[in-house]
Amino acid sequence: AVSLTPPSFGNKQVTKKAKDKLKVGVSLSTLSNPFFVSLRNGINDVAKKNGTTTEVFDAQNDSSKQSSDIEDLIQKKVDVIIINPVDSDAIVPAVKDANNAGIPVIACDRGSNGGKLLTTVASDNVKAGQMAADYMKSKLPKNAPVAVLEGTPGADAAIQRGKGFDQHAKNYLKVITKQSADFDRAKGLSTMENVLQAHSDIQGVFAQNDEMALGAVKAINNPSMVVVSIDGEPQGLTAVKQGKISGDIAQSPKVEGELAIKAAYKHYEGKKVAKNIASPIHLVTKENVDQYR
Amino acid sequence: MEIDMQHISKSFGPNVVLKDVNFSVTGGEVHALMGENGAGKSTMMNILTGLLEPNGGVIKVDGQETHFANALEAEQHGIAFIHQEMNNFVEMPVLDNMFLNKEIKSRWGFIDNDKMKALANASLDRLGMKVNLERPIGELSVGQQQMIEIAKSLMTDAKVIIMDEPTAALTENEIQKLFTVIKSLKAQGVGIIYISHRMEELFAISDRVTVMRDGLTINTYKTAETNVQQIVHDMVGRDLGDFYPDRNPKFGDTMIKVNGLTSRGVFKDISFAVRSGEILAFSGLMGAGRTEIMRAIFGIDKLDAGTIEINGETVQISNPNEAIAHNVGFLTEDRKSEGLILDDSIADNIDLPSIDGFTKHGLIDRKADREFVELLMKRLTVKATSADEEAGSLSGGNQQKVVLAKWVGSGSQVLILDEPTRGVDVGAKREIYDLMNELTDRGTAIIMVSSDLDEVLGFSDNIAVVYEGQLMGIVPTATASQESVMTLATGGER
Amino acid sequence: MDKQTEAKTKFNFGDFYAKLGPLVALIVLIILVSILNFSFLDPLNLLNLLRQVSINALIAFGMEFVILTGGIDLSVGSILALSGAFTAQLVLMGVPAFFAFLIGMVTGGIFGALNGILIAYGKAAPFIATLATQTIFRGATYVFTNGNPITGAKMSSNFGFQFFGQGYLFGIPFPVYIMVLFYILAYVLLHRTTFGRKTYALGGNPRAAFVAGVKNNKMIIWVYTLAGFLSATAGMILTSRLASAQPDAGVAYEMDAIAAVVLGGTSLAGGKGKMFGTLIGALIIGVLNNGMNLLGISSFYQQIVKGIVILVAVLLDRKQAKK
Amino acid sequence: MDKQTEAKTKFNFGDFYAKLGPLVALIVLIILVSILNFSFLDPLNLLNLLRQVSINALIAFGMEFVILTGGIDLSVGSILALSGAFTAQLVLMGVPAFFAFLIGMVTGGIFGALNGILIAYGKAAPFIATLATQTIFRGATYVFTNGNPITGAKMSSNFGFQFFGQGYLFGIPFPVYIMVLFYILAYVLLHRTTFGRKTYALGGNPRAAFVAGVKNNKMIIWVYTLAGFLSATAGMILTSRLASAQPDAGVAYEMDAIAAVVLGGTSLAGGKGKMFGTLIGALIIGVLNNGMNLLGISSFYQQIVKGIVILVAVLLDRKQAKK
Ligand SMILES: Nc1ncnc2c1ncn2[C@@H]1O[C@H](COP(=O)(O)OP(=O)(O)OP(=O)(O)O)[C@@H](O)[C@H]1O
Ligand SMILES: Nc1ncnc2c1ncn2[C@@H]1O[C@H](COP(=O)(O)OP(=O)(O)OP(=O)(O)O)[C@@H](O)[C@H]1O
Ligand SMILES: O[C@@H]1[C@H](O)[C@H](O)CO[C@H]1O
Ligand SMILES: [Mg+2]
Ligand SMILES: [Mg+2]
Repeated sequence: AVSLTPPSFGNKQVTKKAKDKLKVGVSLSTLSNPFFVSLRNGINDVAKKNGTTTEVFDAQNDSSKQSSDIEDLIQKKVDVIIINPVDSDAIVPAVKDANNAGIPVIACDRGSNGGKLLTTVASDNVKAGQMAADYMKSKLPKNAPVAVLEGTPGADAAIQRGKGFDQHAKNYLKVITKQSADFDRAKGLSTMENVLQAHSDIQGVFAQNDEMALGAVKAINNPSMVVVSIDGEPQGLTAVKQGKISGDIAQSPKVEGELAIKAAYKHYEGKKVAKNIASPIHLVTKENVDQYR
Repeated sequence: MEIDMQHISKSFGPNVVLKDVNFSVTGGEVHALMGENGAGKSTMMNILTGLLEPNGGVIKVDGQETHFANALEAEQHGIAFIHQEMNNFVEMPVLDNMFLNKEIKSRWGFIDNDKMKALANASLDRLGMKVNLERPIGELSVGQQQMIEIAKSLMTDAKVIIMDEPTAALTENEIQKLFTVIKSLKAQGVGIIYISHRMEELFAISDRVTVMRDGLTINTYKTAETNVQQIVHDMVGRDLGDFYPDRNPKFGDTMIKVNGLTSRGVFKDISFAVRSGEILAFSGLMGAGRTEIMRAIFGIDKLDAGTIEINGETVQISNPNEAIAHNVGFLTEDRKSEGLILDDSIADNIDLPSIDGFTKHGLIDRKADREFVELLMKRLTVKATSADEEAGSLSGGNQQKVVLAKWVGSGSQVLILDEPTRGVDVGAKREIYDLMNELTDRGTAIIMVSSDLDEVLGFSDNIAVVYEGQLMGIVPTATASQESVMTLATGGER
Repeated sequence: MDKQTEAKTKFNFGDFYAKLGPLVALIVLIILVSILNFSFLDPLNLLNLLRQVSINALIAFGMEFVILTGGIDLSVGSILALSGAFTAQLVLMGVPAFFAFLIGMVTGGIFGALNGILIAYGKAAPFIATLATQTIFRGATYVFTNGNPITGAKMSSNFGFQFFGQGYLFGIPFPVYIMVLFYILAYVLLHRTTFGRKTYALGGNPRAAFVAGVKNNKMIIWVYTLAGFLSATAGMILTSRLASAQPDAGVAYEMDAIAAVVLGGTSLAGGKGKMFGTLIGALIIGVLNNGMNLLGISSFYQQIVKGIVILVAVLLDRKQAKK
Repeated sequence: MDKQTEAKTKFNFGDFYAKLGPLVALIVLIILVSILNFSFLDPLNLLNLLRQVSINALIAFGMEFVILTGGIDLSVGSILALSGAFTAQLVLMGVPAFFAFLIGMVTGGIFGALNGILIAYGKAAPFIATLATQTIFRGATYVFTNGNPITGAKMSSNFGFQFFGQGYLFGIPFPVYIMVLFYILAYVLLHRTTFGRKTYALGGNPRAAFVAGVKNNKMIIWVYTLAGFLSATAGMILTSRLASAQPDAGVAYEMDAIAAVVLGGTSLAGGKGKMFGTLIGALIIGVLNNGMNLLGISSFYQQIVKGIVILVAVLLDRKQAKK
C-alpha cells in the first residue's frame, strides 16, 4: 500500500508515430523573459510546419507550479514532454513521474539532475561564463577592476555562468563587486547606477544575461567600458551592433527549441537520439554581429 | 457581599478624571451612581472590575483589599458588569455571545452547546424573553441585545451586578421587566450598582444615591430622603431651574412637507409638514420606524414611494449630499458610528458638510474655515482645549454638541434630531434645549425623534406618533398627555 | 430590526452565497471543466489535483485563522521556504526524515510566533509586520542556502523523506492524507473549541474580547504560530515533492492562500467565515489551475481568467457591504 | 488595552515619530551611509538616487490617497506595465511622444477607475479586488506584448520619448522634476482642497462621511483613478528610461509603495497620514537600496536589512495601537 509511484498507468509504449499525430507537451520555466519566448517560438514554428500539436505551459519560475504543470501534461497523455526546468534538482520527481507514465522527456536549455531523459538540448552555461571571462580578458589589462551583475539567486544559469566566469577570470581580472539584478532589465539599470557610484573606476561589466546588460548600458556613459553578456537575444545583438555591448555570448534559444522538437520527431521515427545535443554558443562582437541578426 | 471603594483616583494623561471618589455597595441594596457625562462613573466601574488600573485608592471586598487582574476574574469572584457600551460580536450567534470566554466544555474539551443552551434559556426565561440562540446577535434590536446582556449577568450567580445605563435602549415594557428582576435579585441578597441619566428610574428602584462631580464624591443620600432638585444641583453644581425651557414659537411658512412616504416593510404612507419655528416631536415605541423615516428623508435609505417638498418645492433626495444642498441637517441617533469621525479633530468634524463652501480658487480658505469653526464652538459652548482636539476624546455631551454644531454650521433650515439627548447628562441636555429654542427663534424647522416621553411632552410644539411604521396622528403638545400619546404609540384608536 | 430582516428573507443572494455559494461555484466549475475536457474526471487526475491543492490548502487553513482575527500573513511563503531549507539541511546532515520534518514544522511555528509578537506586543499592523518578515525570512533563506537549492543523494535516496510529498498510500497521494488530517484538526479547533470562539471574537470586536477576558495578545501569537506551523508543513510537502529545497520556493503563495480564504466566503475584515469555505476556496483555485491547463488555455489568458473568477466570486459575496 | 494606552502618555514616542520620526530616520540613515561610503554624497549619486526614487515615489503618492481612505491598491505594478506597453506601442505606431504619454497616463487612470468601481459599487474589499485586477492587468500585458518587450527604432531615436525618463534639464534628471511637480500637486490636493478633506473623512469613518454629504462612491472611484494615473506616470518614466516596455515591469512595486506610505507614518487603517511623510518614506527606501548597493552589501542581506528597517520604523510608530 505504501509506494513512491502512482497507481497503475496504462503504459503504452509506442515507438513510431507520424509527426502530424504527435502531441508535444512543453513546460517552460517562464514566458516573461524573451529568451524563453524565442525558445517557445523555435518549438512552435517547427511543430506548425509539421502539423504537430503543442501544449505549452508557463511555470512562472515556480518549481512547484512546474511539477503541477507536468502532472497535467501527463494527464493530457501527450507523446513527449519538452521540459525547460526552473530548477534542475527540483524537476527530478516530475521527470520520474513522466518516466512512470512512459512519456519520453526532453530537457531543454537546462538539464535535469535525475530521472530518465531522452536527451538534453542545452548550451553549456559554464562554458558561456568562461567565454565571457576570456573575451573580457582580451579587452582589458591585467587586474582591471570589473563588476558582475548576477542573475536570480539560485537560478541554475546564474550559478553556472558565475562559476565559469570566476574560473577563467581569476588571477587576471579583479572582480570588485557582485550584485544580483534578478535577470531583470529595470533592476540591471538601477543596480548598475549604484555600482558605478561606488566604484567609478571599473572598466568592465559582466552581466549574466542580456536583459540586465540592456539595463546596465543605460547607466553607463563611459564609451570604453567593456560590457559582456550572455544570451544573444535580438535586442542584445542590436546593442552589440551599436557598440554598447562589447561582446555577447550568443546562445540560440530558437535553435534550442528547434533541436528539442526535432529530437522528439527522431524518437518517434524509431531512431536513436543522442544523450546530449549541444546547442551552439558563439561569441558575438561588433565585427561578426551581422551574421547572427 | 460588600464592596467598598475608597479614595479612588485616576487620570488619563493630563486629564484628571477621578481625584478622590468613595463608593460602596452592600448585598441586597440598589445603589445609584449619578454624575454628568464624563464624570467618571464608567471609569469607576472599570477600575472595580480590573479593566482599568487606578492611580490611587483601595478596593475592599468583604473587608479584604482586592485587586482583579481582569473582568473575568472579577466575574469569577461574583461581580458581573453590564457595560454601557454593548460589547457584542454582532456576527456571532446569541449563544456564543452569551458564553464568550466561559464556554462550557464537555469531557473531551469540546464546546457543549446543549448545556449552554439550557442555561441561556433558563436565564432568558427570568426576563420573560424568547430568542433564537442561533441568530447572529447583530440582527436583534438594540433593546433585545441589552436584555441579553442582562440575562448574561444573571447566569453568573453574581453577588454584585453593575448596571451601567442598562435602560438607555429599552422600551417601557422591558424596563418594567428589568425592575421586577432587580427586585427579586435584591430579595436574594444581590447588591446592585445602578447608573442612569434618567431621574425617574433611580427614584423607582434605588435605595441609596451617590453623586459625583469634578472627580470627587459630592454626597451620598438615602433615596427616600432626597429629591430630584437636590441631585441635579449636586451633579451640575448649580440649580437648573425648570428642566425644560419654555417654548414661545412663532410659526412661519411650511419648510418641509412629506407626502405618502413608504418603504416597504418598514413604514407606510407617512405624511406630515413642519413650519419654520416649529418643533415637531416624533414619539413611538422603540422600533416603530421613526429613525427609518428620517433616514429615508435624508437620502440615506431608499424610498419606495412618496414625495418631499422643501420650501414649497418638490425635491428629489437620493443621498445626504442632496439633502444638505436643500439645507436639511440630520443628527443621527448613533453619534459614534454615523455622527462623528472620532479620530479627526473637532474642527474637521464641524466643517465637513460645509467644506465645499470654503473654497477659494479651488483651495480651502483656511482662515475663513477656522473662524467659522471657532464661532460655532463658542456658540455651542463645546468644552475642549482647542478646535484641534480629537472629537473622540470629548465627553458624550460635548460630542453631541459637535454634531449639532456641524448641522447648525451647514445652515440647516430643516433640522432632524434623532434622540438628541440620549445618554446626555442633565446639564448638557438643558444646553441642547436652549440651543433648539434659539434655532427655532431664527426660523429653523426642527424634527425631534425622541423615545423619552417626558421630553416629547415637555419640549415640542406638536407630536407625531408612529406605531409599526404608520403615522397614528399628530397632536398639539399643549393638548397631549402621557396617556393619549401612549395610546397612539401602542396602536390604540386614533 | 425584524421588519428589515423579514423584507430580506425572500431571497438574499449574498447570504446564500456565503452559505452555499463557494460550494455551488466549485460544482459549476467542475461541471464546466468536465464537459470541456472529459479527462478531468479521470480518477488519476483528481488525485493529482488534490495533491496540487494540498500545499495551498494547508497554508490557507492557517491563513483562515489569521484573517478571522482581522489580520493577514504575507510571510507564509517565506516561512515555507526557510523551514523547507532547514529540513533539507537536516536530512543532508543525516537526521532521520521524521525528526527533520518535525523540526522544520516547529521552526515554522516559531517564525509565526515572531510575527505574532510583533503584532501583539509591537502593535504593528499585520500587513506591514508580515510584509517586513516576508522580506527578512526570504533574505534569511538566501543566506542560509547561499542562493542555491539544497539537494543531495541523502534526500533523493531517503524513502521516508520522499514519501511525505511523493508517496502513495492505498493509491492515494500521501499529501492528500495530510491535507485531510489538518483540515479535520483545523475544523475542530475552529468550530468546536474555545480557541476557535476566541479567534472569532478577536476579529469581530477586539475590545469586547478584551473586556470578556480574552487574552488578546496571547491569542494573536498563537494564531500566527499556527499559520507559521501550517506553512512549514506545506513546505515539508513541497521540499519532499521536489526532493530539493528551493530558496525561492513559495514566492507569492500568500496571495493564493488569501484568495482561497476569501473565495470561501471569509470576510477580510475578520470575525466571519468557515473552515469548510476555505477548503472549498482552495479547491476552486486548484480546479481552475488544473482545468485551464487541461483545456490548454495559454498561461497569459490563465491569469486573466483566474483574476476574473476571483472577482466574480467576491462580487457575489457582497456581505462586506454591510461593514 | 487601556492599561497600555495609559502607560505611554508621559513621553509619547509614537506621537513624536508620527510627526518627525520619518524625517529623523531618513537623516540618520543618510549620515550612516555617508560615513560608511563617502561617495554617497556625490551630487551625481544624489541625482541618480532621486531619479531612482521617482518611480516609487509617484506610485506612493497615489497609494497615500488610497490608504488614507482605508483601502489598498495591489494592482499598481500591473497598471504601470500595461499602460507602459500601450504607450510604447503608440510610439512605435508613430504617435508623437507627448500624446503617447498622455494616452498612457489616462489609460492608467481608467484602469484605476475600474478598481474604484469594483470597490465602490461592487463593494469588494480593496485588497481582494486589486489582487484580482493585478492578475488581470498583468495577464492583459502579457497578451498585449505577447510576452516580449516592446521596443524599436522609433523609440530609441525619438528624442521626446527618451527625454521623459532619460533626459536632463539644467543638469537634473527630468524624472526628478516630474516627481517634484506631482508631489506639489498631490500635497495641495490632499492638504489644501476639499478633495483631500473628504479623503481623510472617508478613511476616518465612511458612514459619518456619507451622512455629512460626502459622495463616498464617487470619491473612492476618483482616489483609485488617481492611483492608476500616477502608476501609469511612473510607467512612462520607466518605459522611457529603458527605451522599452517590459511585460514584467513593476512586479511587486506595490509593496515598495505601501512600505513608503507606512514608513512615512500613515496608518494602514486609514484616515491618518501626511503626503510629506510618504515622500520621506520613498526617500528612505531609495537611500536604503542605493546605500546598500554602494556599501556592497550582498543582495541576500539587503533583503534582511530592508525588512528590519521597515519593522523598526513601524514599531516606533505605534499609532495603529489605538485602532
Ligand atoms: N481609556 C480612556 N482613555 C482616555 N480617556 C478616557 C478613557 N476612558 C475614559 N476616559 C475619559 O475619562 C472621563 C470619564 O469617562 P467615563 O466614561 O467614566 O464617564 P461617565 O461618567 O461614565 O460618562 P457617561 O455618563 O457619558 O457615560 C472622560 O473625560 C473620558 O473621556
Ligand atoms: N440596521 C438594521 N438592520 C435591520 N433592521 C433594522 C436596522 N435598523 C432598524 N431596523 C428595523 O427597522 C425598524 C424601524 O427601526 P427604527 O430604528 O427606525 O425605529 P425607531 O422608531 O427609530 O426606534 P429607535 O428608537 O429604536 O431608533 C425596526 O423594525 C427595526 O428592527
Ligand atoms: O539562458 C537563460 C537566459 O539567459 C535567461 O535570461 C535567464 O535564464 C537562462 O536560463
Ligand atoms: Mg459611562
Ligand atoms: Mg430610532
